[in-house]
Amino acid sequence: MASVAEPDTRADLDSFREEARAFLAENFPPELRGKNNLLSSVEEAGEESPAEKAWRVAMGEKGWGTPTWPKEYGGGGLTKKQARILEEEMAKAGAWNPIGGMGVMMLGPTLLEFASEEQKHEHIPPICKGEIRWCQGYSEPNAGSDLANLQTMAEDKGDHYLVNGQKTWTSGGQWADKCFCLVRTSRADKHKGISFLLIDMHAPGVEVKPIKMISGMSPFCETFFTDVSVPKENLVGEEGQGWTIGKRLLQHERTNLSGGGALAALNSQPLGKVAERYIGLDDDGKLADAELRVKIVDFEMRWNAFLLTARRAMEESKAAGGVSDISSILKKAGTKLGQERAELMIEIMGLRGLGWEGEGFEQKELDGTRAWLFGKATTIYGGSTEIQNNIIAKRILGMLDHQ
Amino acid sequence: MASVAEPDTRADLDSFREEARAFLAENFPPELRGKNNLLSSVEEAGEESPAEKAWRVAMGEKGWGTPTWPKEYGGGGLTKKQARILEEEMAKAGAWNPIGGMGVMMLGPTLLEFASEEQKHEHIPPICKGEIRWCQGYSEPNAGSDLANLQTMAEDKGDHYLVNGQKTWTSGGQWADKCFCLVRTSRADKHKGISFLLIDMHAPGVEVKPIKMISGMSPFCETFFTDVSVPKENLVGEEGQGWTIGKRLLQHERTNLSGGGALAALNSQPLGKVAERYIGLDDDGKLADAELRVKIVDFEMRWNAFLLTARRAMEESKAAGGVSDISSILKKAGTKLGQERAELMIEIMGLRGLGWEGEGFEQKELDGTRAWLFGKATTIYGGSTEIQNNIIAKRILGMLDHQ
Amino acid sequence: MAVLNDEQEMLRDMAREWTKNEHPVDAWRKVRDAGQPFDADAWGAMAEMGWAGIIIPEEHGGSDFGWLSLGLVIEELGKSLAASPLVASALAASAIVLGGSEEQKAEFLPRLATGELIGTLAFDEGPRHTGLNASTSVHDGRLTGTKAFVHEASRAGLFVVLAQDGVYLVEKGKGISVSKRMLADMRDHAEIDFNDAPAQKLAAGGDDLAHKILDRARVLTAAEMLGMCQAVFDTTLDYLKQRVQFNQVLSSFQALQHRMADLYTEIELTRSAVEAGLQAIDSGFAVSEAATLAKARANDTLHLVSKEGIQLHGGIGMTDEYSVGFYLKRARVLEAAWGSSSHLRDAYARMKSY
Amino acid sequence: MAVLNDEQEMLRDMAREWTKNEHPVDAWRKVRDAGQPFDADAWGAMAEMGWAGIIIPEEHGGSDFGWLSLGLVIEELGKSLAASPLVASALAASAIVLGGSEEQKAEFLPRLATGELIGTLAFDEGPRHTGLNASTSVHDGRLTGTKAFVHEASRAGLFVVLAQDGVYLVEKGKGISVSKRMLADMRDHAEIDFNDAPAQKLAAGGDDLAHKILDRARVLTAAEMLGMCQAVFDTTLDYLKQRVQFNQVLSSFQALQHRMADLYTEIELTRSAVEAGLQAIDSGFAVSEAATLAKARANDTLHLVSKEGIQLHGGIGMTDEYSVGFYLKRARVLEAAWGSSSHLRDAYARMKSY
Repeated sequence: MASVAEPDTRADLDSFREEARAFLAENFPPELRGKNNLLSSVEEAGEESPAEKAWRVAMGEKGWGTPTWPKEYGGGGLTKKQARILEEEMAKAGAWNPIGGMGVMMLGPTLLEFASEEQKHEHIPPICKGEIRWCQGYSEPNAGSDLANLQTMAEDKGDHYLVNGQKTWTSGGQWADKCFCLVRTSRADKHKGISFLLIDMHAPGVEVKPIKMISGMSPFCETFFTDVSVPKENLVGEEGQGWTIGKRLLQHERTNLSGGGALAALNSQPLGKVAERYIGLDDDGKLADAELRVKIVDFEMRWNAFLLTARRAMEESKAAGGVSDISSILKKAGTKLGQERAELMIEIMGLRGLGWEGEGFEQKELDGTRAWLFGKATTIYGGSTEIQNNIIAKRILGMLDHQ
Repeated sequence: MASVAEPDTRADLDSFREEARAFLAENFPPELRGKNNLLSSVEEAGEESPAEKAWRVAMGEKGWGTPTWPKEYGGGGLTKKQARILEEEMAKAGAWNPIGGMGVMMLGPTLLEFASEEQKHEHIPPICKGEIRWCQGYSEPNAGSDLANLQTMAEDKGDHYLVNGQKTWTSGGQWADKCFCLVRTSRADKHKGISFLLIDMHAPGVEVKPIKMISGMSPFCETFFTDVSVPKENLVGEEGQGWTIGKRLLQHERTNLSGGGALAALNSQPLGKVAERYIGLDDDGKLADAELRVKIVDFEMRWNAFLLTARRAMEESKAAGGVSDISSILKKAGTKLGQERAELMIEIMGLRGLGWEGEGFEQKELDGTRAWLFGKATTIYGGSTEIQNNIIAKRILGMLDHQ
Repeated sequence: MAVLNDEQEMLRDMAREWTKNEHPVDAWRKVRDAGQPFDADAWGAMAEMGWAGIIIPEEHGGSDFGWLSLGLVIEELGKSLAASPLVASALAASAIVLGGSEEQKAEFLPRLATGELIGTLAFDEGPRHTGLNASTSVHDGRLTGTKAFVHEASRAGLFVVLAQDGVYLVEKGKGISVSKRMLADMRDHAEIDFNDAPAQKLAAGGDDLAHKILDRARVLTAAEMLGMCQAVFDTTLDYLKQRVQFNQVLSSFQALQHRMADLYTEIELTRSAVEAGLQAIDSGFAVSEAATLAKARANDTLHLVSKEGIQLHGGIGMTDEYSVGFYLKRARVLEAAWGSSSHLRDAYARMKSY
Repeated sequence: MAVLNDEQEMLRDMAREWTKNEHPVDAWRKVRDAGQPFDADAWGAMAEMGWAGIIIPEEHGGSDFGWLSLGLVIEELGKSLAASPLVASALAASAIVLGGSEEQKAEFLPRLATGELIGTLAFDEGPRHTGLNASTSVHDGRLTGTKAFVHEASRAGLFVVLAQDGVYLVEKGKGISVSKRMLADMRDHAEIDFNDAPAQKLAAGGDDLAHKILDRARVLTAAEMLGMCQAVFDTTLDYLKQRVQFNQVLSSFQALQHRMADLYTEIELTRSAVEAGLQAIDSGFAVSEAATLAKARANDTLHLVSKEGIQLHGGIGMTDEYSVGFYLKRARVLEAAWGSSSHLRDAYARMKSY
C-alpha cells in the first residue's frame, strides 16, 4: 500500500479538503461530536443509535473508514496526503472513524497482500462498510506465545475442510460473524503444516464460551470447533503458508496495540491534576505527598520521552521508507508505561481508586479499576514483553538464540 | 567444626570470661583501641607498628585469632560459647582480631577438612600466628565464573609437579608468600582433571604483575607460572579432587564477602546524618531534597531488612545444624545494597563525593570515591550476582538448567 | 522463618494444615460468589481453635500466646486469602488490652476471645491513611463523625473509633449507619456514619494509644501480605515448572529464573522485617520503627510479586478462573491500609529526624 | 536518530569519522596519563573543522548551523570521551549570543568561533546545583565570589559568571585565582576565586538570561551523555558477543539478552528526549521543559547503563585497562552537573504547577 506514487498537487489537495469538509458537514451528526468510545472494540457490542448507524453507513459507502484501501474493494482510494487531510478535517469537526475492529486493523491489510481476487472482492467490502465483525483464532490452550505448537486440525475432505479443535483468547468471539484462524493442515512440519482459514462463526459445530477476566469483563472467548465444515475457497494463500500470513498479521496487531495505549493516555488528564484533587497541595504549591509527587513527575517525564519516541519512529520510518528499528521497542515501552500509569492512579486515589461497583464511587473511579486490571493484559497479549525482549535481542541486537 | 559437643557449664564460662579479660588487659595495647582498618585486607600491606606486631604475636601464640580451631594445629581450641565470650570481651576492650586474610577465612577451614595430618601441621600453625600471607589462584583469563574451563597445567614429574599457566585476579598476589591454586592435572575430564595445589610464591618461575583497577588501586595481580616446580606433598586431597575442595572453599569466601559488606556499612554513619550535613534540613525538619530523602529512607529500611535477614540466617542455621536456604541470598542482597549505598553517598555529597585526590576534599570524601569504585567488584567476584541467581533458581527453587 | 518455640510451631502447623485442607483459596471463591463477607462456619472453626484469643490475656479468656503466634496464623490465612474478621477483631481486642479499664476488659475481651463478638478499627476518614488525624468528635459520651472504608464492618458488633481527643469504643446500635463500599478485593468494607452514638473512652492507654494500635495494625496486615506473597510466589513457581512453551518448560528459561531469584530474595527480606515487627510487639522494643519497616517492606514486595505473578502466569493469570488475580486485587487494598509506602517512609524518616 | 538535513548529516558523519579514526577513547587515556586537561592538537582540529562556531551567527565568524547540529557533534565526541572545551566554550558563546551587546558580540564571538579563546560558565557555588542562586556580587564593575567545580577552567580565557543581579563576563587576569579540583573523571575542574575582578554585564538578555543559558547547558550535557550511553552499550554488546563462558558466548544467555533489550529501550527513549531538547532550542518552543526532560532522562539512563556496563563486562570491566570504567567515572560528574535528577524532577513538577 505504500509504494503508490502520490502526485498530489497543491490544487488537488485543496479541492480534496473542500470535498472532505462538505462531506462531513452533510453526513456527520453533530450530536456525535467527540462521543467516540475508545473501549468499544474491547467492551461488549453496545446498541447502535440511529445517528451512529447513519454515520457508519455514510462513511462505509464512501469508503473513508479505510481511506487508503483500493476503491475496487470498497476502500476510499485516497492518497496518504489526502488521508491526512481527511483526518485533520475530521478532528476539526469532532468526528471519528466509525469503521474499525479487527477486520480493519488486522485482517484487511493481510487480505490485500495475500488473498485471491475473489477473496478480496468477497471479504474486504463488508469490512470497509463495517458490516461484518471479525475475530481472531490464533491462540490455543497449549499454544500461546508459542503459536507453532497449535493443534486445531483442518482435515482435507475434497471440497471442504473438516475443522476440529479449540481456540482460546478469541477477542469478541461471542459477537463475531467470522473468524480468521490458524489451523493445522498437516502434522508433518510444525511451521509448514499451518494454514490460514476463514471460518463462519455461525456455522454448525462452532461453540463459543466467554472467559471471565480478573477485570470482571469477558472480552475474550474459548471457541470450540467440532466437525465444522469450511469451504476450500476460504483458505487464504496456499496450504502451509499460514505461518507466514499469520505472522504478518501480528505485525499489524502490534503497531495497533502500542498506539492504542498511547492514545488512551493522551486522552486522559495529566496525573498531576488528578493528584491535586485527591491529595492537595502544600503551602509551597507542591503535592502534599512528596514521594508520590516524585513518582508522578518521573512518570510524566518518561511518558513524554515515549511519546517523542513514537513520533520519531514514525518520522524515521517515513524517511527510510521502511519500518524503523526502534518500532520494536514501542510495544514494550508503551504497555509498561500504561500499566505504571494505572498503578499510579490507584495510588493517587487511595481506596477510591479500587472501587468495584455500587455506591460511594464516581464512574471515573470505577472505570479506572477495570482499566487497571484489563491493562495487565497488554504486556501479555500480542507478543508478551518477554517475547518482545527476545525479538529485540536477536533481530535488532544480533544476540544469538539462547537455546 | 560444628559437631563438637559443648558441655560448658555456667561456672566454666565465667572462669573463661575472667581469663579472657585478664589476657586482654595484659596484652592488648590500649593505643590500638578501635584502630582496626577494615580495608586492610584489600589495601596494600601497610607497615606494622611495634604495638600491632606485639598484639598479633600475643594473639597468635594464644591461638585466639582462630579461636575455635583445634589447639593441636595452633588454634584456640575454644568452644563456640567461649569464642562468643571472647568476642564480647574484645568488643568491650575495643580490641580486634589481628589474625585474618585468606588463610584464616578460606584456606584454613578447607585444610582442616581435606588436608593430611602432615599438611595440617605444616600449614595451619603459621596461619594461626598470622605469619604467612596466602593468596588465591583460581581465576584465569578464560575461566572466571566458569572455573571448570581452567588451563593451568601441573604435569606429573615423579616427585614434583611442573606448573605452567596464567592466573588472574590473584588478590594480594604481590604481597603473598603462598598461593592455593586450582590446576589441571589431566585434560581428560573438565571437572575431574582439576587438583588443589599449594604453591610457594617465592619459587623460581613465579611472576606477579599487579592489575590497575578503576579505583586506582591494585589489589589484584596477574600471576604467571613458568616451569614452576611444586613438591608433590603440596597436593591437597587427591588428584582430581580439586573441584570439590575448591568449591567448598568458595563457600567460605561467600559467607565472608556478604558479611564484609554488612560490617563496613554498620561501622559508618547513617546516611540521613551525612545528608543533613551536605544538604541541610528545611523548616519542617526534613532534608531539603525531597526525592533524595525518599531514596535515603528507602535504602535505610531495606538495609535494615537485610541486617535482620543476616541475623535470621544465622539463627536458622544454628537451630537447624546446617546452612539455611536463605544464606544463598545474602551475598546477592548485601552486595547490591552496599553498591546502592555508595551511589547514594555520591548523590548526597554532590561533586565532593567524586574527589580523586589533591586539594579541596576531606579524606573521608576521597576514601568514598575509591570505595564506590572498588565496591563495583563485589557483585562480580566470589560468584557474580548472575551466578548467584543461577544457583538460587536451580538449587533452592528447583528450576531446571537453562541449557 | 524465625526460630519458634514448640507452642508456636504447633500453632503454625495447625493453621497451615487447616488452611490447606479446610480453607484453600477456593473457599474464598465460594464466599465471593455467594456475596458473603466471610464463611461463618470457618470463622466458627477459627474461634474454636482459639485464634481469636491469641493476644488476649488468659484471665480474660485468651491464651496470651503473643503477636508472633498470631502473625504465624495470619500469614497462613493470607496464603489462601481466607476471609475472616480475625485481623480486625484482634486489633480491636488489642486496643482494649492496651487502653481499656478493668471493667472494659472484663466486658469485651472474653466475648472477643470466643469470637462471638467481632470488633474492628474505625480510624481513617478518607480514602487514604494520612496519619492519626480525625475530625470525629465526642460530646457528653456521644460520638459523631464519618469513617471511610472500615474493614469487616458489616458483622462487627464493636467499633474502636479514633476521635479528636482519643480512642473510643462504640457498640453496634443506635446512631450508627453502615453503607457498603465494594472494592476490587470483594471483601467486607463500609463507610460508617456515627451520629451521636453512645461511646466510652479507652482512657487507660496514655497519649500514644492510637499510635500503638496503629503499629499493631501495620504489623498484622504485613503478616497477611507476607502470606499472600508466599502463595503467589509458590503458585507461580509451580506454574513455571509445569507449563511448556517452545518445547521447554518455562522454568528452564534463564530470564525467568533470574526474575524468580529476585522475587525469592525480596520475599525473604520481607519475611525478616515482618517477623521482626511481630517480635518487637512481643518484646515492646522499638515497636513503631519495626512496624513501619514491616508494612513498608510488605507493601513494596507484595506490589512487585502480585504484578510479576500475573505477568509470569501469562494469559491464564488474567482469567477469573485462576486465583492469582484475587491476590492482585486484595494486594492493592492492603497496600493502602494503615499507610502507603510513601506515608510509611515519610514516617520512618521523621523517627530518624531527617 | 532524528531525521536530518544534508548539512547536519554531513557534520555528523564528519564528527563520527574523526572521532573514530583520529580521536578514539585511547586518545583520552593518553591525555589522562599525561595529566593534561585536553589534547591541544585535537582542539585545534576541532576548531579547524568549525565546531567551535556552530551556534555562533555567521556575522560573528560562526556557521549558525544550530543546536541540533552542535548536539550531533557533541554526541559523537561523548562516545570516545574526547576531552575538549567545546561544550563549555559553546555555552559561553551562547550566553553572549543571548545576552551580549553588539560590542560584546563583536569582541568575543569571533575569537570563540575560531577556538583561540576558550570560554566557560561559572555558575554554581557548591558541590551540587541547587538552582540559580548566587552570592557572588558586583560593585562598580568588580566581581567577587567563589565558584565551585568550574569545568575546563585551566585554559579558559573568558568566564561567564552568575552573580546576584545577573550574568557577567570576566576575562582571565587580575583578581582571579584558580585552584585545581581533581575529580574521578580526571578532567579539568577548578574552584575559582574572583576577588574584585573586572566584570561586564550581559545586559541585553532579559531577566531569564541565566535560565536560558542553563537550559542550553543541560541539553548539551545530555547530548554528551547520550553519546556515552551509546558507546558503553555498543562496547558491552560487542564484549558479550565475543566472550565465551560455560562453552556459550555470553550473548546467548537469555537473562543477559533481556537486560540488553531493556538498556536498548532506555537509550532510545533518551535519544528522543535529547534530540527533542536540541530541536526545542532551535525552534524556541518550550525550551525549559524540553531541556529538563533531556537532562533527567540522560542522567537516569547513563547511570543505569554505566552500572550495567561494568557488571556485564565482569572482572575485566573493573580494570583500568578497559575503557568502560572511564565512562562510569565521567558519568557521575555529568549527572551532578546542572542539576541531579531529583533537582530536575522537582523543577519539572514546578513548571506543571504541582
